Amino acid sequence: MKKIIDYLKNEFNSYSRNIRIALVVLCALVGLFIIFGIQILFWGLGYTDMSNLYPFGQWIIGDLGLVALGGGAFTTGFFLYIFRVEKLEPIINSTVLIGFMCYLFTLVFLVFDIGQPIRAWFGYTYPNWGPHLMPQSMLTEVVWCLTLYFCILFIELIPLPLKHKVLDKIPALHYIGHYMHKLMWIMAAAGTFLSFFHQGSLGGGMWGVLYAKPVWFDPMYFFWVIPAAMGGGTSFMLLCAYIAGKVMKKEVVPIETFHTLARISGVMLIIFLVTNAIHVYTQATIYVPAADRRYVDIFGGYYGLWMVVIEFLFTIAAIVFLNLKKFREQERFFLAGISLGALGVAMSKCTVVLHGSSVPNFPWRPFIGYNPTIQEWSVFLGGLATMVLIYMWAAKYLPLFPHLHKHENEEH
Amino acid sequence: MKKIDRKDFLTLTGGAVVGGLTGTVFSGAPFDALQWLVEWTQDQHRPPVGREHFIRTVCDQCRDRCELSIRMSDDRAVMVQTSNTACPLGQNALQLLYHSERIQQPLKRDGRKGSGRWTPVSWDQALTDIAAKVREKAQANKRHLIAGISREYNLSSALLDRLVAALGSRNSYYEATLESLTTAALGGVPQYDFENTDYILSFGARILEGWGQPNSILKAFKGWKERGTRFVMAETNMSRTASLADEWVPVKPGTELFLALGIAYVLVREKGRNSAGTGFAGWVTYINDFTPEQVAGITGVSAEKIREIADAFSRAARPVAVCGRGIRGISSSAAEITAVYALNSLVNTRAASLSQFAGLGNPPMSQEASQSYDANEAKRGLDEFIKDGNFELVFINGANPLHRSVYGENLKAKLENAFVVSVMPLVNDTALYSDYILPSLSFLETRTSAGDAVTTPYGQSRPAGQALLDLAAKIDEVRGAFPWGGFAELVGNAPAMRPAGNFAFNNEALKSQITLLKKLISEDRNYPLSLIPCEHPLVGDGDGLAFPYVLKNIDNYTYSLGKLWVLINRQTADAEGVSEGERIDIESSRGEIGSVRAHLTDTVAPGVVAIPLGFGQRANTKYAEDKGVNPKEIMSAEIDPLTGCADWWLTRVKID
Amino acid sequence: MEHNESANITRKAPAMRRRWGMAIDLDKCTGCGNCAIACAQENNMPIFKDDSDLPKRVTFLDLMKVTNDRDAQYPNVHVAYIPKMCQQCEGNDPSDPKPPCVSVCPVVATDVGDDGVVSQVWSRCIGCRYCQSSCPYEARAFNWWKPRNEGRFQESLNPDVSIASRGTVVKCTFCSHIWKRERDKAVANGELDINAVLYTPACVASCPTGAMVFGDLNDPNSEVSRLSRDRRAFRLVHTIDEKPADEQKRLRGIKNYPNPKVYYLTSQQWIRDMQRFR
Amino acid sequence: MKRSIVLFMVPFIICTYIFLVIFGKACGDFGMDVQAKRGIPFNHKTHVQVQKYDCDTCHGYYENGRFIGIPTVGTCKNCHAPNSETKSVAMRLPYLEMYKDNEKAWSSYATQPPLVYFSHKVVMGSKYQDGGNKIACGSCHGDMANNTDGARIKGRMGMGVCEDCHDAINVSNKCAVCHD
Repeated sequence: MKKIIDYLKNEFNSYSRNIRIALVVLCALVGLFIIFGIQILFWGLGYTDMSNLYPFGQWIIGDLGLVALGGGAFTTGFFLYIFRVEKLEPIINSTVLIGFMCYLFTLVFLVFDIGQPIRAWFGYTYPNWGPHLMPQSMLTEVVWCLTLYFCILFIELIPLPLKHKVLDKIPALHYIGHYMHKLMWIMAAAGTFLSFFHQGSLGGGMWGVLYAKPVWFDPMYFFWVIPAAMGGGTSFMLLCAYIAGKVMKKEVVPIETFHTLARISGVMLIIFLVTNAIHVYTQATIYVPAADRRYVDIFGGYYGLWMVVIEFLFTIAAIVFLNLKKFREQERFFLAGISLGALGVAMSKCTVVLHGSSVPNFPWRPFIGYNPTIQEWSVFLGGLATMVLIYMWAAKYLPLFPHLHKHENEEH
Repeated sequence: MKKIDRKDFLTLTGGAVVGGLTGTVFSGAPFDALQWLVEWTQDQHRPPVGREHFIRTVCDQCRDRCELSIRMSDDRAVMVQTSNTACPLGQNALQLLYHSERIQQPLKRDGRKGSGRWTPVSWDQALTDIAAKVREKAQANKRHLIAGISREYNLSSALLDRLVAALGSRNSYYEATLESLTTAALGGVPQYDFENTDYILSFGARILEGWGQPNSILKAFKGWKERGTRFVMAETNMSRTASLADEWVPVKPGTELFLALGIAYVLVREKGRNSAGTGFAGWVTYINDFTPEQVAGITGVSAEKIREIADAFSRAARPVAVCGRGIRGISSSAAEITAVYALNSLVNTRAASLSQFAGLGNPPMSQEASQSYDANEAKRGLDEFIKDGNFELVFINGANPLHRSVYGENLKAKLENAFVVSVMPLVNDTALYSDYILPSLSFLETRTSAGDAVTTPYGQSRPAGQALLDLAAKIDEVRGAFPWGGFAELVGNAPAMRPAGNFAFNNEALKSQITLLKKLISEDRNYPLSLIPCEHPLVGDGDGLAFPYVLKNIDNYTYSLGKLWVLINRQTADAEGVSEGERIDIESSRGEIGSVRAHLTDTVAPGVVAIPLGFGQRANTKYAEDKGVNPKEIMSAEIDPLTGCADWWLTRVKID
Repeated sequence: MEHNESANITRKAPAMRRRWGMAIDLDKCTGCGNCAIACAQENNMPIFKDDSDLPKRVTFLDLMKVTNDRDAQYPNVHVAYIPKMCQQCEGNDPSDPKPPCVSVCPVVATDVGDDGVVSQVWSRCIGCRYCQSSCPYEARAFNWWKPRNEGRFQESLNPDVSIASRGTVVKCTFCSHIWKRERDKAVANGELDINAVLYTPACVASCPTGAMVFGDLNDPNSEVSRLSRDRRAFRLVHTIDEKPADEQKRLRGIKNYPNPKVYYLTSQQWIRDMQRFR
Repeated sequence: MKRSIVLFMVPFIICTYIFLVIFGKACGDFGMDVQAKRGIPFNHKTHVQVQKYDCDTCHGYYENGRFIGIPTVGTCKNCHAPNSETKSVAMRLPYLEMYKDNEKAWSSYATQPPLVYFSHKVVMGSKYQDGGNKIACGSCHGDMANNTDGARIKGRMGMGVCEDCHDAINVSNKCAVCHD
């Protein structure tokens, strides 16, 4: 026992001061996550600020955001393995890990979010398949796609720990890792298909089927969410790798990789911008008026229209920074571009959930405010902190950035 | 045989594991395990099922006596089937019957008064102790210091009256209800024939929201449209009753009386109508001041409108003018009750009449008792008794004057120094200051005129009347005054209402009151706003809050998330700088109540703050306790010269 | 697949003989609250110390207080109470009802029955609240806390209705357990056509003024069906009803509408005006 | 045979057998439910086959159509009355003298989970167009008529069994038919 404590102490003291602060904060958040997570699981959702009038809260925002941002993994994989953009090779491990964690924590948040966690598996055993092949409930589709894609990411992730210097020495594992890597394009293709499907479900399904809610109903969601995931997700992958590089003070990914992916991201964000504009336009001119309400009224209230505006501003800025070479190649603008790209997409999810739930259903009711409680914050931030810790651990102990190791090997 | 090496061991283990798995799979265990998991995760509680049958009974909570059918599951009552009769009072019966805080057996105070600590005692001990205390007071010549306070007129309150009288005290009081106020002001309770009337003129009485006898009114209301009955409602704020009326006459706060006087002026002076009431000639002199033009200035109702109403009222075949503002929390001045009822007599309508409670008659008294009875005088009403009266022993029969009277604080002080006996099924604010609480029953547990009780009594509870009879039997002196075998015997042949004689105008008392009220409604620089109660129909003036299903149905602008809401007119709120949802304090000359939330709405009149009644109770089960504030604490406490109760309807306030 | 569909068709045809619906006459509703109390009693509503926690409380029938002070100023104001329960939506096509909540349920916990009643199986519900956010009438309640009926309150529980677990969504089902009970009674009396059974939900049975009427919308002679065609009839925030027929047709081509089966009647224009967002 | 195969197969077969037996028994117990708690050595066969009583002599209905279910001891004592003089000798045998609580029903092997609303009367009353009954007691309860010891014949009834039958006799399978 004492040994373990000593080991942890030494390990902890071996880091720089900033990292130590970060570690303490992250571990504290994980602690809160565990404490309040138990409270939520065993004593119910009464401790959240969600209510019958505001049934979807912070965790759903987290789910949607993570799924969208985790969508960067399939985009990167798609371009690398199908289009053979070999420049993306150095970042693929990182993206797969992030994608895997995004999906893992989406499922974790979902388990917290449902009222009966012990019935969580009913989605698999009693799925709401409608009369036809297509599932009737989009949530069924989301659950299945999410799970399958999660499994794919898991398989995609296997070669990463196998390349660890200890495991790599075992011949069998080495060959498994090697051939899995070779066959990864199958996984990438399947992942792309599934990801397309469920990103679309999350858009078209989650919100588009809510035909009775003018704030949500818009068939355009389907076409809008996929580019959002591709653009915002890739930005997010870049951001993570970039921050990792800054923290480790090393070049973890070659600059060409960054720029290649940033260009992909920029182009995707253009598509996102266009589809988003069409979405807002159709909603404002067709679907909201069809319910005898006005778009500006629906986007009133506490959260309101400014969220949509910010969403657009962020996307436009990201597009400018990522697509124009002179901006992209300046580090400041590059960083701003990828941050704003990820933030713009996250903001769009926020608008959908945070604002969408607050819209009154009856003309005599006011807009509803929502203040997440400490339990919600803890579970949400604690989940994110766990992700960061896993990422940090992987960056330290696993060959997350092959480029880095290549350099190290060369130096030796 | 070769020694088993590591590889062989692995093979053996592998065989065992694979074999185990195969065996498990082929035994069907995974599928049954899944089945079990499905059943376990889907498990939820179902109440025990029993034989279903129905028992007919009668709701005895008001004089309507609605017939109910109680759905039973074995011996549990599970649903009150009202089949389109009755009202929430009857529907709530099960919640009282099965209330988790019902008192099971007599409770003796343990510790300080108001601390809510009790020791359960036996009936015999409780009654013996109380009887000893009563005898002690009688022997110490303190018979006039014995008092009884009842909630409303019913059999048990008649028994309490009789008990108090037989002991030689006149101190029998009733809380301010429609019945007690009108009896004091008019000598009887007005009976309105809502079924056959063709013109209803209500002065603030919210007759469609549970006022009076809800069932018969609602039954009649169904036919008003077809029969062309016209319903005119004079009220300050927009209520559901006013909204359902054919015409709403918005009056300035607290000026219903003057509107009635103005209409009376038109009827007497312009249409030459006369009333047969005694003292009418004297009363008529007051209304000289109230020409429609003057009344228009006071009430905000135009003179033409007043003439129009008077005209329609006088031309209707069977019109009624209804007095008694509010729903359950009734507060009207005697002057107003008289003035409104005078309208009925002025048009000589057949749709309104006065009736009285017959009571149980005067008891035979011992000599000392009769001396004491003759020597002392009763106060005119409960509030006056609380304020000015003295008592050393008081019986509380289902009442809650501590919460409902504006003199609650005075009563609290007096109760602390007196011997208090409460008879009630749940501990309420007043019972908190009792020395003894005797548990009484809901109507489902007692014999009613429809037949036997639906269920067996809870714990050792007894009907309130039975408890009083049992107590009387322990006091030698009054035993003779209660010749009945038991309460059940009385239920069948209880005296009913009887018609009251002609009503009289108590001119002397009314004159000063009218002047006073005129002053009250005039502008006050210090307290520029008017505080007016607005009851939630289910909560009434407080009784309803003990029932969880009532709490479930309180709307978000009455009480929500631990905060009481008051309604303020938009312009007024603007002028006062109050915004929607803001927490405000309300202050009157009597004090301040704090931390209520303001909802801005135009359903209340400019210059008015409307506050719900019934909240701010200290006890009355955990469902009612500590919810909101009790506005009675700051409401005006001017005692009415006839009814002896405070007229708290209108209070001048300011807000912070 | 083909076999399946033909089976669906044969089953659908005789099954939709009933379309239970309700009509509530707001001109007769005084807001007394009897329906709400009766509903809570009949459906074993959980009891908490403070159920005035409106956003989290569990009720099936919400007595909404509606005023027109949005549009008018004192003294041109009005007050009404609108009893609102599950409106039993059926989507654009009554012969193939698609309520907004049914298609979103991932575990078939909610379904629309052959009699048009949207059911909710509490033991199947996983509590994802997707149906709640899809409901435009806020008719569904979630058990945020473990439902409690402490002490002797348990003795008043109705044995026909099971008590939902914590973390499940519950809703009004037009007291369909009463339908089952009445159907059994009828069968016991030799009436074998179970679709001919009439039943009355608890709220309707308790309404003192008869403002609530319940019945079969498919039967053109039933009172509820007559009332649903009344000129005073409207549906909650369902403003498409007031548009001309061809415009309605065009709009229904664009999107689905809830098309609820609970009708409200009023002669007051302001209540209709309040159904519209401004 | 190769040694490694033997080494693998021996524990494989043993374990398969053991687990099959243990779990099979457990599944049987689970599927059959545990024994009814107050089993009575009741012989359906003599009552139904020999004495020709109908099922609903004992398993009848209340007047509102609810199924009474398992009879109480009191029901049994209606016929088996040792003190009666009019009954036959067999009827007077003191079968039930050790059971004092006349009101308590024998516990049942065939209770529905609490979430299922199931009306025996309605199901038993459903008829084909030619007038024949769609359902007999045996459809769900097995051949109780030939059962001699009161044990349960058919196993636990999953929802699928109900659904298949509903499908077969063309009754709606909507959730709300059985569940609230």
